[in-house]
Amino acid sequence: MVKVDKLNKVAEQRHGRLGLTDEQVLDMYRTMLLARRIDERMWLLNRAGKIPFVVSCQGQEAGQVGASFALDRQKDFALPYYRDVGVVLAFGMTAKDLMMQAYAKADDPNSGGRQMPGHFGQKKNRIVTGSSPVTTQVPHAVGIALGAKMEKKDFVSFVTFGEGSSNQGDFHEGANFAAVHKLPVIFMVENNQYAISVPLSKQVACEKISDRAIGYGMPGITVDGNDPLAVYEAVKDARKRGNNGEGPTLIEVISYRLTPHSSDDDDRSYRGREEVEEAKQKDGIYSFADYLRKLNILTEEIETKMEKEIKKIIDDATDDAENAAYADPKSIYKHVYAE
Amino acid sequence: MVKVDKLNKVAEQRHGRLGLTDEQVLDMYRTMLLARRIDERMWLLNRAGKIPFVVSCQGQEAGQVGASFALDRQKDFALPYYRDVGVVLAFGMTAKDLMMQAYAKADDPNSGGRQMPGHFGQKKNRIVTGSSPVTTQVPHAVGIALGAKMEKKDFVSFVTFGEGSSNQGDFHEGANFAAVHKLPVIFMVENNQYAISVPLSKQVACEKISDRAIGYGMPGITVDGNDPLAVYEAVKDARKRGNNGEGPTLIEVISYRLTPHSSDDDDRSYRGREEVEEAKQKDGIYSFADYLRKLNILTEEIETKMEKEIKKIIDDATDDAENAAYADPKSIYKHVYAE
Amino acid sequence: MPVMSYIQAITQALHEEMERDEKVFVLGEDVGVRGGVFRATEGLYEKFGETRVLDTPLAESAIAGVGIGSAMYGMRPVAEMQFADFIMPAVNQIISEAAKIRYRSNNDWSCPITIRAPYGGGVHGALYHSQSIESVFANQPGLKIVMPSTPYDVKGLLKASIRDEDPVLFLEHKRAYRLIKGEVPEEDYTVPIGKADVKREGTDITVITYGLCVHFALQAAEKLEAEGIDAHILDLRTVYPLDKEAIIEAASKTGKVLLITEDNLEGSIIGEVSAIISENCLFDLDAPIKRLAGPDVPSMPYAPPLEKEFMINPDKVEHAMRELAEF
Amino acid sequence: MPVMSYIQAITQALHEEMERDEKVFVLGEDVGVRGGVFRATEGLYEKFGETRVLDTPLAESAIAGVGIGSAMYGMRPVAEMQFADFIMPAVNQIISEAAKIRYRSNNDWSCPITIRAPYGGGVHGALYHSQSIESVFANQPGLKIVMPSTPYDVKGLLKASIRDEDPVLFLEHKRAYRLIKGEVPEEDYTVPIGKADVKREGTDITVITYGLCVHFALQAAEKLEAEGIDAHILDLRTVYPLDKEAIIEAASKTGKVLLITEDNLEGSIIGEVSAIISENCLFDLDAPIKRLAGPDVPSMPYAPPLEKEFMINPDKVEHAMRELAEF
Ligand SMILES: Cc1ncc(C[n+]2csc(CCOP(=O)(O)OP(=O)(O)O)c2C)c(N)n1
Ligand SMILES: Cc1ncc(C[n+]2csc(CCOP(=O)(O)OP(=O)(O)O)c2C)c(N)n1
Ligand SMILES: [Mg+2]
Ligand SMILES: [Mg+2]
Repeated sequence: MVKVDKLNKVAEQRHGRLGLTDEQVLDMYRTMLLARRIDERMWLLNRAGKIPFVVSCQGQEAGQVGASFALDRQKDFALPYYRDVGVVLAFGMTAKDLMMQAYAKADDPNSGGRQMPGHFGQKKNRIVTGSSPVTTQVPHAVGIALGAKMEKKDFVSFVTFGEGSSNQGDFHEGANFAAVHKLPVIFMVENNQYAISVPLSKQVACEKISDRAIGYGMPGITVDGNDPLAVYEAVKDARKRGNNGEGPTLIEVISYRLTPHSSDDDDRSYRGREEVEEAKQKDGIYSFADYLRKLNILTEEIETKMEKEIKKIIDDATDDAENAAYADPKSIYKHVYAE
Repeated sequence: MVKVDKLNKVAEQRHGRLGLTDEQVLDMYRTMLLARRIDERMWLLNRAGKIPFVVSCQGQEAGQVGASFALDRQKDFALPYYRDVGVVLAFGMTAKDLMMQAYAKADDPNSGGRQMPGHFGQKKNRIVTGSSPVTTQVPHAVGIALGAKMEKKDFVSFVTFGEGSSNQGDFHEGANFAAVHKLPVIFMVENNQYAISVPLSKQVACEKISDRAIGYGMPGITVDGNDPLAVYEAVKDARKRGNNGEGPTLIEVISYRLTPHSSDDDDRSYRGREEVEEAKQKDGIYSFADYLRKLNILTEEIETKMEKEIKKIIDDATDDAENAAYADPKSIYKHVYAE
Repeated sequence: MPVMSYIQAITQALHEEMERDEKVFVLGEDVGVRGGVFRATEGLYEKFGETRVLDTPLAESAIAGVGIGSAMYGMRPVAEMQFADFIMPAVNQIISEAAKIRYRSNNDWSCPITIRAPYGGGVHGALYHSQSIESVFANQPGLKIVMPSTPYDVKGLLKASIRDEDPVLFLEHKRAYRLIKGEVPEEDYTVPIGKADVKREGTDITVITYGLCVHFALQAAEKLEAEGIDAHILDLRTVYPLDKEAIIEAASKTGKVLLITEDNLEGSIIGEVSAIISENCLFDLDAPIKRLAGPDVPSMPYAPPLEKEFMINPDKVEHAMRELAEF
Repeated sequence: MPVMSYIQAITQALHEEMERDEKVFVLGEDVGVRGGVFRATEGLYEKFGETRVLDTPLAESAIAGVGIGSAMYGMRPVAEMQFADFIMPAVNQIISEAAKIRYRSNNDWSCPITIRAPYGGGVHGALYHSQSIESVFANQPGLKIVMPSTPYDVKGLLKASIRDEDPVLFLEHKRAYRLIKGEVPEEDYTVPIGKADVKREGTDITVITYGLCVHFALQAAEKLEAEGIDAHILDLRTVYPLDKEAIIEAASKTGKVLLITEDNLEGSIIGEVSAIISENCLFDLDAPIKRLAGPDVPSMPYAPPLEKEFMINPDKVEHAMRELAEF
């Protein structure tokens, strides 16, 4: 008992020290798990021929959720990229919303079935509409932060993208602009080691993507993406800087893409199974669960209940989406311009 | 006498140590001076209504010539930007060529009068054709270096651009590509403190442009652009690395734009005269002349003769260009595609 | 009514819109202290300060992209491309993003940005300071492209663009900046985007054009009047989406149509104008639809005689109009 | 003759050209180990190694720009854009650079690059994996745009593009990749760039189109034959610069013309085709020049019924052809 208590205290200091309550870390875990379970269901539905396409968050949920919880989700703007199921859930999108998107139904809040899955956008939750060409959202995030500065509002804008995408010109131009004008932007690179089939070593020659920060005159930091608390802390700090008028921050979050690039990809042609298996051992969902279990925050009872609830939510969402209507074909002529 | 000898020795060590003969440094000086005198003449011709446009090298000749002399001008490829009169002269373009360009005559080797002055290109001297949109030449330099690697040739490609232009996406994408593929490219930023009216502080927030190198995993160095020997040394080292298969280098050369942006600009609206005057005191042409005078390499006699020769060359070039013919108007239909 | 130049109408429109709505702001290269390389933003920095008149780093994709982000947030950015030729690095942001934001989000988000850019030749600007770039964008639903010809239209259309709920590419003919003067009312007004305008009523031939060529056509029409040729001149003003009704009406009126653009012929927007006519009023035509345009070479050269060979001018227009009238 | 798919013709052309000339090399995203996301470069990495089959960083402007540099040096790059929709960041390199290098240097430098990109819809790719992007580039003298419809043309035109002394944008219809099969000779051959091809001789109506729509038109023509409607079908193959003679000849032949594109209607390349016809053979026409195209909305949505509403298909083509014949 004494031993457990001790462990408990030592461990508690981690999230407690960051100002997070037990409830909050449990909520973080639940959000990570929900993202994972939704993603897993998507693959099942895809393989069963029910939905045409999946692009996964698996392996990146811990970083996504850790970051989102460090933001003010009632104020800040999120510009997620296609893997950010964890981010959009944290910002208020629901499992049902995501299923509607996967099924491309009229009730998809992202686009009414116009865009592919993973192309998020929901104004009421300040999730900014995204497209397929990578990295275009980076200057948008800077523009939104410019709005904050011009209107003297205290929100920040949070933008994510893959490490491969950090090689696009728009990353460079956006980062530099934000730094020159000291705008409250958090640039978060989700470094999952691959851009489709291209391994990190063929994408960049720098040691860390965060090494790029110095070239813009902003702080750059690399954190373990399997540790949601580490990411939480980094984003929290960055948010404070942004709010204080100290400008943007570049945060690199190291993870691993556990699935193929998308349901159209077969990753066996370009990476070994051992490598993938090894990465699975470090899965942030499991290690965070361990941490919470050790602290008795996640008990067996809570866990069972949580899984059950999540399953129910996803089942219902799937049913709803499956039975929902497509948009009227004639609706394609709408919303080209304001009406 | 003894004193002079001593000075001589101490000073000589600078260029001697770099492997440069007295003749070579005199040639460097002559090239710098020629560039300056041509530029000065261009302004006179412009103000006299003889030529419609000038964009200047003034203040940047020392860096341009120092860099060029460190290259193998029989092998290497140069991708200069519009201010690089010093580079193109060093690579074999003549005063007459430049005057033909200024007057937009048919014998302009750069474009036959099709492009504005400062848009260099001359295949026989491996000066690669350039355009107006800034920084597009950066990926081209990388492509040429890729050619060197694929064909196992031992040349390097040398590309220059302004510090303002280093904020374009093409800089980022080109630099990263070169670093990943370890290509023999020398990226030289000519940091003259302004992008038209925009001062450095509104262009970038980093301390040095060369700080960007680490984000690509290549060496980055900042040198005094008024010191041709310092630039020579940096470029020489970079060339060696490139040739050894060690990849690209980013060199920032600090100078000051002594003239308005171009003959269409009036810089009094955005910078003080004192600032310009102060920069003129540090003019690399004067300090290099001083160095050579102290070493007795540049004697009064040599100097007078040199100025006279240069004047004659420019007078002749101007006359030739003034009397030369424009291209036939019907020639505009030519060379859209291979014929 | 006060008479002012084309560029003064721009500056005035910007000034008034910034006064009217504090969400309106300007960003671009050298637009601040310098007042723009053409002086279009002159005085704005002094009046509205550096937070609303932003000198940006030299990066067009960011100028467009940051503008787009701010527009999604709710601002009213007016982004300047220093020369239209330098809009190319921003094509992805304009075509993939600005034009598609409303549609892809099913009307949840919108992007009310105005992107201004000086285009056109005849200023000894050579290949990269002379281009007409509208056709690159004139196939992108979601985007509007405005190319006014007179100070009146400039001011009214720029105000309309800034107030528009969708992205507008506002292209200004740089040779017209100081060459073209005209009356502009003192009071606030807008000119509707998407509406062409009859700049001269006539009965013999129809000329459809836009930008500086409108003036060339008007000059030529004056001359031809003496010869008994009465030209009807339609100024497109908005080149995307086109004002179909006005085009059909103007073409049907005389049955003889001349289309003029300063752009290279093949693939220019007058091809679409021609297609609209022959789809809708072919049997009203008494002559083949004639086109006058720049030659199909990359852009105009620098040397004066070469530039002249490329550029449309009043003589070339007059010649083409007479030829058509005589058909 | 062996029968192969559209995409196999691409792979074979690349393979043979790389064998023929060691200056030919391939660069792009995932073109190496992965053999391309569509498998167009399958087997090349294994055969020619990583120096000639380059996986690049994710940066289209660099893919184009580095390719252009290597072409100026003397190599024969074949750059792949993973989807045509993602060519937008490379527009500046293609329009400002590749297309103008020969002209601006007065023939001193040249840029023999081929840029391949899969375009077109009907694959549930939604807005950004379905676009037709040719009109963005179809006003750029110095550039050529090839859009083949059959495996025979694909192979012959891709070889011709690689051997061409100037930049070629080679657009491949991604739905055709595995759908369209055809005979391809074993021996080396090329198909000339700039020449349209009559894919079916007929006397009643003329259909001018390109890409996948050629097949839709051919299918419709089969059906209409039974009704006594004999269609003449011209495949443009090169959409810039257009083959004017072939267009005029085909239009004049029947006097009734239907132009088809999968692109949005307004500003698409068929506007130019229409303009060429009404400039040159207006009096040979017996009916307005009809156009069938995608609607003027940004691009096709993802949801299947919405995509279907947007896409051209054999039924829509048949309907339009019958209507024209009955005019
Ligand atoms: C401009 C652009 N080019 C190419 C693509 C095709 N594409 C989609 S995702 C991807 C790889 C992205 O890698 P990374 O940025 O590392 O993100 P990850 O998928 O690994 O999370 C590519 C090449 C695209 N979407 N946009
Ligand atoms: C893409 C593009 N945008 C804008 C311009 C207009 N322009 C020409 S030079 C210049 C400033 C360049 O500054 P810098 O790179 O520092 O070079 P410098 O002139 O100071 O040598 C600008 C904005 C251009 N040529 N290309
Ligand atoms: Mg990745
Ligand atoms: Mg500068």
